[in-house]
Amino acid sequence: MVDLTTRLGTLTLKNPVMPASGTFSDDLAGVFDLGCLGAHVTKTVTREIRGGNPTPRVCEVRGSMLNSIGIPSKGIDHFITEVIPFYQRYETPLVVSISAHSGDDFARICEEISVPGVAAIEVNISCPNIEEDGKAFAMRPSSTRMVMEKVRGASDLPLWAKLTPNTGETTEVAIAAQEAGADALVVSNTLLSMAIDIHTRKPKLGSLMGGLSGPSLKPIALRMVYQCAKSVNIPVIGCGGISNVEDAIEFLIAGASAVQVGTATFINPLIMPTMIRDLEAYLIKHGISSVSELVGSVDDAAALDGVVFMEAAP
Amino acid sequence: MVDLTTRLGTLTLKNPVMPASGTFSDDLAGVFDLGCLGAHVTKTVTREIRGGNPTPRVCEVRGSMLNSIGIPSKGIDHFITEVIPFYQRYETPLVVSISAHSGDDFARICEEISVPGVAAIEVNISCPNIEEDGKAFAMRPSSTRMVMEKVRGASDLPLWAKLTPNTGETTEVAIAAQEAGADALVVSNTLLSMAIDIHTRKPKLGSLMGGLSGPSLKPIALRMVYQCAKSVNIPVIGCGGISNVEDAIEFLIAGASAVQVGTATFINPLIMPTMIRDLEAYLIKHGISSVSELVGSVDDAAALDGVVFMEAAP
Amino acid sequence: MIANLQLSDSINPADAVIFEVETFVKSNKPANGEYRHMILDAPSHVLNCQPGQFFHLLCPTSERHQPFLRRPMSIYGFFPEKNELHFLYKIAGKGTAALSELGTGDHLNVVGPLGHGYSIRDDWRNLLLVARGVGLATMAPLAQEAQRLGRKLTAICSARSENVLMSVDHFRALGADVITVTDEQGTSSVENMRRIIEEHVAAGKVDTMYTCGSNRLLRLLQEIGAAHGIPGEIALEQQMACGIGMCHCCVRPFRRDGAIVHERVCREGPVFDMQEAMGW
Amino acid sequence: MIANLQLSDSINPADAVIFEVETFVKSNKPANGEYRHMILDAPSHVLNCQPGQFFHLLCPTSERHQPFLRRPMSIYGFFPEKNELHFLYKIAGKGTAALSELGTGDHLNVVGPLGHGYSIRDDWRNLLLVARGVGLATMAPLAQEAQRLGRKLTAICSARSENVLMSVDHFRALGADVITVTDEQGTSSVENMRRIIEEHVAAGKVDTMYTCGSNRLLRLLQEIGAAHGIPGEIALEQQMACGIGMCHCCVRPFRRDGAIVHERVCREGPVFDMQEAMGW
Ligand SMILES: Cc1cc2nc3c(=O)[nH]c(=O)nc-3n(C[C@H](O)[C@H](O)[C@H](O)COP(=O)(O)OP(=O)(O)OC[C@H]3O[C@@H](n4cnc5c(N)ncnc54)[C@H](O)[C@@H]3O)c2cc1C
Ligand SMILES: Cc1cc2nc3c(=O)[nH]c(=O)nc-3n(C[C@H](O)[C@H](O)[C@H](O)COP(=O)(O)OP(=O)(O)OC[C@H]3O[C@@H](n4cnc5c(N)ncnc54)[C@H](O)[C@@H]3O)c2cc1C
Ligand SMILES: Cc1cc2nc3c(=O)[nH]c(=O)nc-3n(C[C@H](O)[C@H](O)[C@H](O)COP(=O)(O)O)c2cc1C
Ligand SMILES: Cc1cc2nc3c(=O)[nH]c(=O)nc-3n(C[C@H](O)[C@H](O)[C@H](O)COP(=O)(O)O)c2cc1C
Ligand code: FES
Ligand code: FES
Repeated sequence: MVDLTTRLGTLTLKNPVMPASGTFSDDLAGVFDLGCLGAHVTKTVTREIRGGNPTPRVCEVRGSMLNSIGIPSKGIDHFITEVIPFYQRYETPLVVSISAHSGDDFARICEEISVPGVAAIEVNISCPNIEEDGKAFAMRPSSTRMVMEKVRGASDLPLWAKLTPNTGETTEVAIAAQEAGADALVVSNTLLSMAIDIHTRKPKLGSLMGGLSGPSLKPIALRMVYQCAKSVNIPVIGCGGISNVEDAIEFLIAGASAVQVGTATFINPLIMPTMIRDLEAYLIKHGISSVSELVGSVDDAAALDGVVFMEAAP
Repeated sequence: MVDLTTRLGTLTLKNPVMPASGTFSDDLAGVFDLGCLGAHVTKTVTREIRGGNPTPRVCEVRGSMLNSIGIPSKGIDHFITEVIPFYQRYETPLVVSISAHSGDDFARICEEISVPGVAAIEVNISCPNIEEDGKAFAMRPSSTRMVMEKVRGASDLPLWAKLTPNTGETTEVAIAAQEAGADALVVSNTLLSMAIDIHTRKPKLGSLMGGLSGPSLKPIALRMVYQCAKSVNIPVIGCGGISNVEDAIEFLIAGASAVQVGTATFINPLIMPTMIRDLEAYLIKHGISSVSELVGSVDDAAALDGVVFMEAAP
Repeated sequence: MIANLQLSDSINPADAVIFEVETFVKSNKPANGEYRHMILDAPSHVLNCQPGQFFHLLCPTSERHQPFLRRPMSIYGFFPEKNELHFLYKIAGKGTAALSELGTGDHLNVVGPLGHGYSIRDDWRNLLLVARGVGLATMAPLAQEAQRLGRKLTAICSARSENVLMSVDHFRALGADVITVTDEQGTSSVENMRRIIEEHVAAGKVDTMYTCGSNRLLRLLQEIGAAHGIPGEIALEQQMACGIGMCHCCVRPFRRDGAIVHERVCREGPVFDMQEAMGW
Repeated sequence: MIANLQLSDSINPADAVIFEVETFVKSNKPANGEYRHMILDAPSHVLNCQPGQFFHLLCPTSERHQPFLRRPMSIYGFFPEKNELHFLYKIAGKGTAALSELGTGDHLNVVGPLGHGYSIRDDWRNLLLVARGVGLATMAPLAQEAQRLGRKLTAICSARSENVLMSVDHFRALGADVITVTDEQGTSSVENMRRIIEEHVAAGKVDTMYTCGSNRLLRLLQEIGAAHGIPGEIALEQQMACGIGMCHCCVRPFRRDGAIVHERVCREGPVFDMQEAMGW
């Protein structure tokens, strides 16, 4: 038998496959037994009740999708009384994704959500920092550090910082998050994009722009995972376009200790359990005894000379 | 008849379709009459002779490609004596893409390349700034401004600044380029990405990382074109994943005054002349009398409220 | 460590209610000038459906069409006894164009049954069904269920012209009283429809009303329903990504208790209370 | 302003030497256990080819395979008089797998002819051709050209086993003297090949040597060529994007005038001077 477990700091997952925030809910329990997953990650929740963005909220681009769901939220009270209890029927660790518009609000929701039943908190810092210029916290090392320090002071639970591909400072942001006390990084969120209907000349999304997810994002997220894994010591969780077991393995080899699956579940609702089964089969077939043997095993020796140049510009 | 011409400052092109730098050469003259294009854009040239990156220099990702060609260059003398004369047989304006590793070197090549036969200079600022921390000039407004001011002082030819999607400061960089005297923006270059062969565990590119181009880049580049066109007054030339006339029209509607076609020519060497013919047919069919009627005609009124939020995070 | 056995248990646990399965095309033919009728061979355990539910189809990838997201499609008929799942569809864009290229024997991956269908309350003895275009698809299983429950059914079918009117024979065969109105004959105007429906209401033939899709019909039926206190339901459409309730892209606004609430068409719908629905 | 007429002139100008055209599959069948032979129906104006040139194929997109870039493939045969273009290929990954699924009548978009082929100098009367595996494909048109020019040809064909040895009959039919060596019989070792070739050299039967693909054979022939002052050419492979010379991804290093130069396999090659080529 092969060992599928993976360690994310103090947390050990029975396998490295979990859903990405916003692409998962208890509704999926109608399709398969959610107990098979490595972790459960909930849609980002805010303290206050929020409505979300205008429709259309999704559109298709070649081979991928854009979304501008926003963060509709029924608020933290509803979350604590309705959502958390649902997941108590599983032994699977529950990871709650949170967001806020200032460091103090982040600290507040982080503290309030640190209740029994929650195994870790994913800090979605890809949301605008309204105290500064409205750019997302995760765009800059300074604002990342500020938020992560505040949430670190507010909870003893493992804290995962979720990064954005919209920044030009991926490694700096990753290091800032680690230094501020993050226990893991989730790499990454969606990439700001746009599509226009050429017949109506209207944007295809109600909010004009939205985030790219799915296969098109994969090579970008993989590069970020590699950059982050090389520059921090905390575990990195890969996310972006992972659609089959080969993609998951590629992220593990690049340095991810676990993977999150988002858009692929929309296309193939059984993809996560299928991926877990295929990962086990892959390890057996290739005589690899554990997932940890894959993690970070990229053979980059020959190419390392090129890195400095390549990080600057392809 | 419809009017396909487009104006880029002092330059008027007979149609808005031109090749992207590095994906075009005189070799294509074996396939079709290059005289039909709106402009000719050469592969980036440096003053010194350079070798380029190790192979493999390209790889395929789902629905797109990565490249790490680098900038192999036979040097400026060879360029002036061999390359420029070839294009003199066409009336089509010749645009020369240049690069260097410091502001002064940029100024020097810009001055030296400002010779008869060159209609405009494309300043490829997606290359590392070795005087600072090695990040590409186009990553930051300050280094963009520095380079563009230097080249502006070195040539009276129209100067196009080519931006990078790797930055988190697209509009700031665009504004800096305009303020420093750029006559147009090319938006954009490739996006830093990576792919690993899961069987050998080796990076699929000899230089570890490379630039994503092709359809996956399109929604990102389109967003950048829209952002730039909204924030500057100089013309924007769209580039990124444009593969057919619908894509070209989408970029024009988003605010581009012309488009560059790169990767699509690899898949379909006749795509540029086909696109010009299809664009003419589209205008006729939809009763649009000129390309300029399309440029920037996006109907974004309903969505503008969402912009601030969306620019920060999708 | 996860054994294969456990995992296959988790893929099809005993309490699964939504399935992802491969089906095979039995036939896929034009129903008339605009619509196509596709019959799939589907395992009977996925055919435990409610009228008004839908499936989410992974339209095929070909050289000409590469749809990415799934496409929602109402169940036009489900027959567990013969393993048949029917759809009636119109070519709208690349997903449906790709569907139309499927030939007998080709496979098609479907997810479902999905969503919340029509209800037929015990005290609703006389049902009025008003539909136009491809919206009729979603009403066919409702008519069948009405027959099974022994309810009296009147169907007003609207279309551009007689020759694109569909399902009329189908409804008649199910014992429905069918009234057809067309643009061509000038009988499909709101005024004429209002007249016809008011007559039926006056005759006591309308305990409830069902409709789908058309904004114009929604407003008409809302007015009539409000005036006479007749309840009703409407099937709505919205662009979907997951189809299961996870992504929140498919919301629509509804009037409820004086406020506006947003509900997911794929999960709380696609069938909603007619008075709560808002025009668009 | 560009008139349609002008544009169609520019798409196929009189001086075009590289064409992008749709071809149709006449047949696409296994040649033996490992290789497949595909015959395309192609317009005769694209069949003005040189031995050693290649085409760049837009392998089809299907549900199972979505290759993005084109795939380079040596010309195995070109027959303008019957509009035929032949390829011999091995399934390596998704592009060639997609190719293998093409059936008679399917279309295939090809770009070519591309690259710089073999040369047969006037004073090269006795040609030696040494090839292994699918590399034989590129040598078939060379053998044919040799026959047309009335040159004497010896072909050493190497393979794993007799039953994957290809083109032997083809070469014989073209009047070549064919020697087969296989791993199975232990005759394909470098030592044995060296012995065979040296014998031919000693007998004055080698004015030039042609090979392709194998590093081991390259080194052997370089040694023999250097020792006896016999020129030679080799066909090389490298991953390609454009295939036309624009992207510079397909470079390989060559020794020339004491320095190392990089040349494009698609443009300066795929056939290069044997002594300049570098092992890999
Ligand atoms: C619950 C439900 C049931 C439906 N039942 C039927 C039916 O029985 N027969 C039928 O012909 N059509 C039905 N539709 C509409 C059908 O889903 C669309 O026509 C189809 O998705 C169009 O896809 P396309 O790729 O052909 O068109 P495109 O316009 O290329 O689609 C682009 C995108 O918009 C979405 N989209 C376009 N039109 C609609 C629409 N009307 N509703 C939702 N999403 C849309 C597509 O799913 C896709 O994501 C139903 C829609 C819903 C929501
Ligand atoms: C000039 C030339 C002539 C060739 N002639 C023949 C021939 O006659 N018969 C034959 O069977 N094969 C030939 N090849 C090799 C053939 O191009 C590859 O086998 C094919 O590209 C593999 O594609 P794939 O998608 O099946 O494999 P994958 O491994 O999935 O391909 C991935 C990528 O690598 C590239 N690649 C993989 N192997 C090679 C290779 N050996 N050379 C160049 N690129 C490669 C592919 O083009 C693609 O871009 C030739 C190659 C070149 C350069
Ligand atoms: C419909 C949708 C909703 C999302 N909502 C959230 C969210 O609420 N919080 C968050 O951190 N990320 C959210 N994401 C981003 C995903 O978690 C994930 O980072 C991204 O989609 C990339 O992964 P993928 O390509 O596997 O989908 C959302 C993505 C999608 C497609
Ligand atoms: C093989 C290759 C080489 C390139 N070389 C250059 C270059 O030398 N200079 C430059 O500014 N951009 C270069 N680019 C980027 C393209 O000009 C273009 O910005 C990018 O590919 C996006 O457009 P596309 O998706 O249409 O290819 C290169 C792109 C490719 C694929
Ligand atoms: S389509 Fe995802 S919630 Fe309805
Ligand atoms: S493949 Fe582009 S230069 Fe050779």
